[in-house]
Amino acid sequence: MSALPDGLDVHGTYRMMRLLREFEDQMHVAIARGTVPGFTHLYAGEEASAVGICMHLRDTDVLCSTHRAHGHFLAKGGDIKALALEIFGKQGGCCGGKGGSMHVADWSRGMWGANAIIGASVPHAVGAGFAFQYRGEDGVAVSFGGDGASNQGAGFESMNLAKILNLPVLFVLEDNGYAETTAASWACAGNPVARAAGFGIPGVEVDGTDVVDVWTKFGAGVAHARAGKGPMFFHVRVPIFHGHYEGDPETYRAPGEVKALRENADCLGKFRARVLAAGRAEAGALEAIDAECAGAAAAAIAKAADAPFPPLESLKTHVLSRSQEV
Amino acid sequence: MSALPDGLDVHGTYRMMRLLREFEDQMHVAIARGTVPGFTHLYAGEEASAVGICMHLRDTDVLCSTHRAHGHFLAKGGDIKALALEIFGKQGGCCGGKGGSMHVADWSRGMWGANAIIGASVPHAVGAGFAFQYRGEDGVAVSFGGDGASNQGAGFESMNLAKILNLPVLFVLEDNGYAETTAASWACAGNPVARAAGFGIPGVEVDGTDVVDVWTKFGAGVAHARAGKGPMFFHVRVPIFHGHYEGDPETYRAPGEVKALRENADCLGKFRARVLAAGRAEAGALEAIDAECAGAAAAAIAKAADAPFPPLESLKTHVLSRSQEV
Amino acid sequence: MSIKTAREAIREALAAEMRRDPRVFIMGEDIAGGMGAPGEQDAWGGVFGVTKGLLGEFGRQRVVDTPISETGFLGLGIGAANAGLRPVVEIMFVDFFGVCFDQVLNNMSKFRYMYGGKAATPITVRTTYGAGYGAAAQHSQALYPIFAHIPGIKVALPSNAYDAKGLLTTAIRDEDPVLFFEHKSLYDLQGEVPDESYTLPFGEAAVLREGKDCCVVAFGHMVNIAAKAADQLAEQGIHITLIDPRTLVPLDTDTLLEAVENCGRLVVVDEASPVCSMASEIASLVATNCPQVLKAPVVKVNPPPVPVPFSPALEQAYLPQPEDVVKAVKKTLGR
Amino acid sequence: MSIKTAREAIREALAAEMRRDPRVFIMGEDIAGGMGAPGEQDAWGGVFGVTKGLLGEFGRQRVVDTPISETGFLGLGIGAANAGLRPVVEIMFVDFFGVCFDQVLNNMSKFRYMYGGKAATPITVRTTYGAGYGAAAQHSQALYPIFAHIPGIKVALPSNAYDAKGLLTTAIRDEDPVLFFEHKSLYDLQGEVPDESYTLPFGEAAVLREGKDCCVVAFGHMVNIAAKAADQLAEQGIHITLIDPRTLVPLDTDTLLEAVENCGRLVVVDEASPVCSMASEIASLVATNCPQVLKAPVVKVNPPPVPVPFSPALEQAYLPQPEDVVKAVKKTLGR
Ligand SMILES: Cc1ncc(C[n+]2csc(CCOP(=O)(O)OP(=O)(O)O)c2C)c(N)n1
Ligand SMILES: Cc1ncc(C[n+]2csc(CCOP(=O)(O)OP(=O)(O)O)c2C)c(N)n1
Ligand SMILES: [Mg+2]
Ligand SMILES: [Mg+2]
Repeated sequence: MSALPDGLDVHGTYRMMRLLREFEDQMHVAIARGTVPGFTHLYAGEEASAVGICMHLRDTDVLCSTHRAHGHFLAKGGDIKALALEIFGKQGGCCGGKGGSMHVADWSRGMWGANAIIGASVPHAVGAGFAFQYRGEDGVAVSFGGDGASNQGAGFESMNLAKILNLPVLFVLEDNGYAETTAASWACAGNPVARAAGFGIPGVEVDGTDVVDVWTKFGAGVAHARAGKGPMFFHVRVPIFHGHYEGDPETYRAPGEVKALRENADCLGKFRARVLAAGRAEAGALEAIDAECAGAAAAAIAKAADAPFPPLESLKTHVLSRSQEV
Repeated sequence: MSALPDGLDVHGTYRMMRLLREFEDQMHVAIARGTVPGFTHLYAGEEASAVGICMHLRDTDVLCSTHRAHGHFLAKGGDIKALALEIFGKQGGCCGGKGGSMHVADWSRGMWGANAIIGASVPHAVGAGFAFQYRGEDGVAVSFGGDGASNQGAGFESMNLAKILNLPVLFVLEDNGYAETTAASWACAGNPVARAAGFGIPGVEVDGTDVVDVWTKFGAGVAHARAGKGPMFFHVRVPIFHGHYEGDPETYRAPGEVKALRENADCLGKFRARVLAAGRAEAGALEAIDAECAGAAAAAIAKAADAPFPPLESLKTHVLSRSQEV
Repeated sequence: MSIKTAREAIREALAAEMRRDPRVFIMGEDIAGGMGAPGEQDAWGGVFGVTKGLLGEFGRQRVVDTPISETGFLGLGIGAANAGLRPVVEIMFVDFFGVCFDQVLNNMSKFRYMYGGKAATPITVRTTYGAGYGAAAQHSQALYPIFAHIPGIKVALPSNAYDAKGLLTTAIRDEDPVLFFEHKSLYDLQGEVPDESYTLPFGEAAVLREGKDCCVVAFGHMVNIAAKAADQLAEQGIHITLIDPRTLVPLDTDTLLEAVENCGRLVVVDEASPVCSMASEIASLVATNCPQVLKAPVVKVNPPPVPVPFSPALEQAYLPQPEDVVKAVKKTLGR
Repeated sequence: MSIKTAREAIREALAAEMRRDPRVFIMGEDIAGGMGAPGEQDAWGGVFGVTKGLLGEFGRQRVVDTPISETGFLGLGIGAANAGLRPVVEIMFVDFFGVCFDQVLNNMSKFRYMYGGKAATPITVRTTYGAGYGAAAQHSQALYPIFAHIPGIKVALPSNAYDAKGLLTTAIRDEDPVLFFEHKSLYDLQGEVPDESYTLPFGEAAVLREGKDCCVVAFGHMVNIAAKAADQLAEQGIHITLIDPRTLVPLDTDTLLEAVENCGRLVVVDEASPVCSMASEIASLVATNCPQVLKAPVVKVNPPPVPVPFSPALEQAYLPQPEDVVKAVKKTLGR
């Protein structure tokens, strides 16, 4: 294990990972209570990926996400209360209650949204990268997709386009080993980094349980893209602590698998141990952060549970630009 | 240049290549006369690819093609008269006049048809391969696509499927350097064989001006697939002697480019010289084949030009299985 | 004969056809589940558990899980059908036809015709549709009008367990490509379903109620909404004829038009977005055949032309409810 | 003002908007042509030469050729629009939406709604449609009803050079995603087209003829077929009102219904396959609004529900001809 890089904001990184974890673990409980409509896909276990990446991003940089987006939303700076309200389908949600968990977004922060069609959002990141290049800006666009998404045609077309147009697009494959019940090891022929290499795109293997590894390698990628050197690809291996969606009995996983992952592959635990050992933080400070995040998540979720539904008029607004009676 | 392989049917190979060339060159003239409806895409220059490949195939093997399919049709054993009739939209055409040049097919010969949506036929070859495996047969399925088609999502999904299911599918990329006016060197990032390797599929570079190279390498591929060893990929570089479609002024090509290709990259001329030099054929015999093929093409095209159009009733047949008044 | 859910009825149809015809196989994402994974196989049996248990009987060769490559595996199914097999491919949600629409639009629907009758593509494609489950804009659409628009495919839309089994059996034995639409709410519906196999002919509507006051044509899940409305109306002395077309292509126009002629009034209940919908199509059939029989304008009951909202409050308002049908019928009666 | 082809009119609209607004760029396959090739650049200017010449003025940054990756580059355009640019993306033939349908169905049409009004996707997507050119089943479809069915996009369908320029200008300046349908036969049509820029409002039909005997509503290229029929009918003393809706979404139902009320007879001419078509939609509007004004059943003039055949003999029989419209109008008149 390499030394902790000087530039890493240890407390900020820890805080953000903890906030993501608390939100998901508390949502898990809220959902089990049965008050949350629809399908929710939790991100717990994968936090180092979103956080290690988003620490490098500006509000003007763009992030395109998937159905499993709560973590991306928070790490990109989205408001936790607006997130919770949206997941409950309530007024004041980040999409006015019209989107739900599978469409959370914060356009003012460059979080272009959860998109629940597998692979569909990848070309939008290429479009964001195109716009940066077109306007002569040094922004970057980050596309998140899962191991399952890596077999959808849209992603390959996007990699080719980003490469031939030399666009500042960073493709992140968050490989949690499963697409629903199906193992990545079975469904994905070859190797993700080799696939990217087939398009001449430099790719990197990243340990998604180690936020320092993510932060370091992605930092180099952002610099590469901002400097006009074109796209890069990141294969980030992450564990996943809940099921595919909330309610999933997870019988396709090995007995004890999740327990072992939580013990040995928990990005928060690993990072905590490391920063304490390196003397870069004090236990008390981290515990204070833990409490702070638990409180923030609890407050957001409680508020959302009690909030009113959106007004019925909103059923017919925002279909087209001028709010219209349809 | 390696020695001529013993197993190669020199006269058969030469005859088929010549037949393809004559048909296309004579169609070129017929089309210029203005009697052929719609869009036609000629294959002249690429013959070594279709012929070197199809010499290995049985009628029960499957071939899935593109908009540029005349050569594939003939090489797979389709009837030249039915081909010409179809291209003219006449009764007796291989699709009853309903398909035209972009849909020529001979299902009895395993020629599953020209398919004019770029990339669309690639998964059908995977389906044919699946059926062979399902039934325990040793058939192979061959998918043809161009350099342009290599950027369409369907092909990548197909490679992944063929690999993880270990299907007898041979992917052939006929790279003639252009997709319409657009250069492959610009549009295709990376490298085709590396792309296949990204899926763990073994790939081979093939000289498509040398039918011996095609025949030899594809022979090994067929054996590989028939033996249950899964898919292979072939990057066949070919010249193209006419424009993208008939009527194309071809201004995107370099001045003199086609002339140079006809002189230096003509699979027929190269093969002729080689078999004569090796003493595997006599000039007189080849000339007789030339005349025979010219006659066959001329007869087919003349007959097609004079043939009647299909009966109007056929407008409404073959939409669904029971011929129905719609 | 026994009481079964439509989930069971569909599973029975699949199992029976797989037993009867070795060419039949099923394919889709997580259709068994657990592929390559360390835990239980047949872990899900499809996201709605419809195909659960088939793996045990038929094995991985005939119960084929796939990667998330709809164009790839739908195209694979099409090729396998061309090669003489009888694939039953599942596209998990109808919304996902977006990523593989070409295989429907330009391929399976056109092969027989554009290849002059020499090709056949006997594939069945099962999919789920419909709102009401908080699945939002990209997982709740109805979309069947789009498929009805495309020549060369048949489209079935069962509203109950009995029809689901019979229509699916017909679909699998059919020589043509069939799109088979299963509403998410169908799976838990119960009904009398014979244990043995049976087919239901395509193009024959079911007349579920007979009444003189108004003809109501409803599609898929909306048949059940309309039936509730019929009960409410009957309590008020209003009696409707309720028709379930069961297949959109072919469409039983004779039965529909006859009922409209008898009643002189028509309401069409359709979960699809209203423009160029099946409701429009049925209304147009009357306009082009027998507008003079109408004693009142036709009333279409569709959702508004907006994407499906997530919030349950909005989704409830989005979806046609029995009350909307009641109101529509009364409107045709001037009440 | 001068006589121009619609090809020139469309090119003028593109050039003027690109001059006016630096955010506007055009993108598509071979839209200039020659990319990476050793010969002439701007070699084609699109397959129909519509965009020829724009490369010279605007350069490769704003006239962007693409690989054959419709999902990729339409998605790119959508992303660029989200980022504040004004892309005009060309999908060469409407049939090719098969391979990128998801970007229309689940993405550009739904972003504003599903993201609660916080996203805007001001993209214009140009495409060609229609039969008559021997392009067969996969390159000749009309398909606009499918797009009209999807909430959240606008759909324009010009029938002449003047409208093409005005509607395209409106489309590019519009804040919403617009699908812009150009019939292959449109390009060589000539008409008076002002040199300067102008917009035509969406949702306003053009009333091209006024006559009391029958109302004929026609779409896109079919407007020109119907106009020929109108001439033939006028010679026989039959005078029709001819309406070109110009945009399908929004649709000018007021003008349509008023004309039907005035004439009492309606013929709809639509190149799309008949089921769930615009012809069905217009007929249904009458059935749901004012069936009592009809003196005769509505007549739909569509092709038969079959794929487009290749052979010119069959294709001619497939396509609605002026004679079909004449016959339809006479049918409504009982002649
Ligand atoms: C086009 C499409 N096909 C299928 C689905 C259904 N689906 C939703 S999530 C999912 C699995 C995605 O796996 P992966 O990309 O690995 O992401 P993860 O859930 O593991 O984060 C599937 C199949 C979908 N939403 N879109
Ligand atoms: C999905 C789709 N996009 C675009 C086209 C239009 N088109 C027809 S042929 C062609 C070029 C194909 O290039 P390539 O694959 O290299 O084949 P070649 O013509 O060189 O044989 C294009 C763009 C199409 N038919 N289908
Ligand atoms: Mg995954
Ligand atoms: Mg090419």
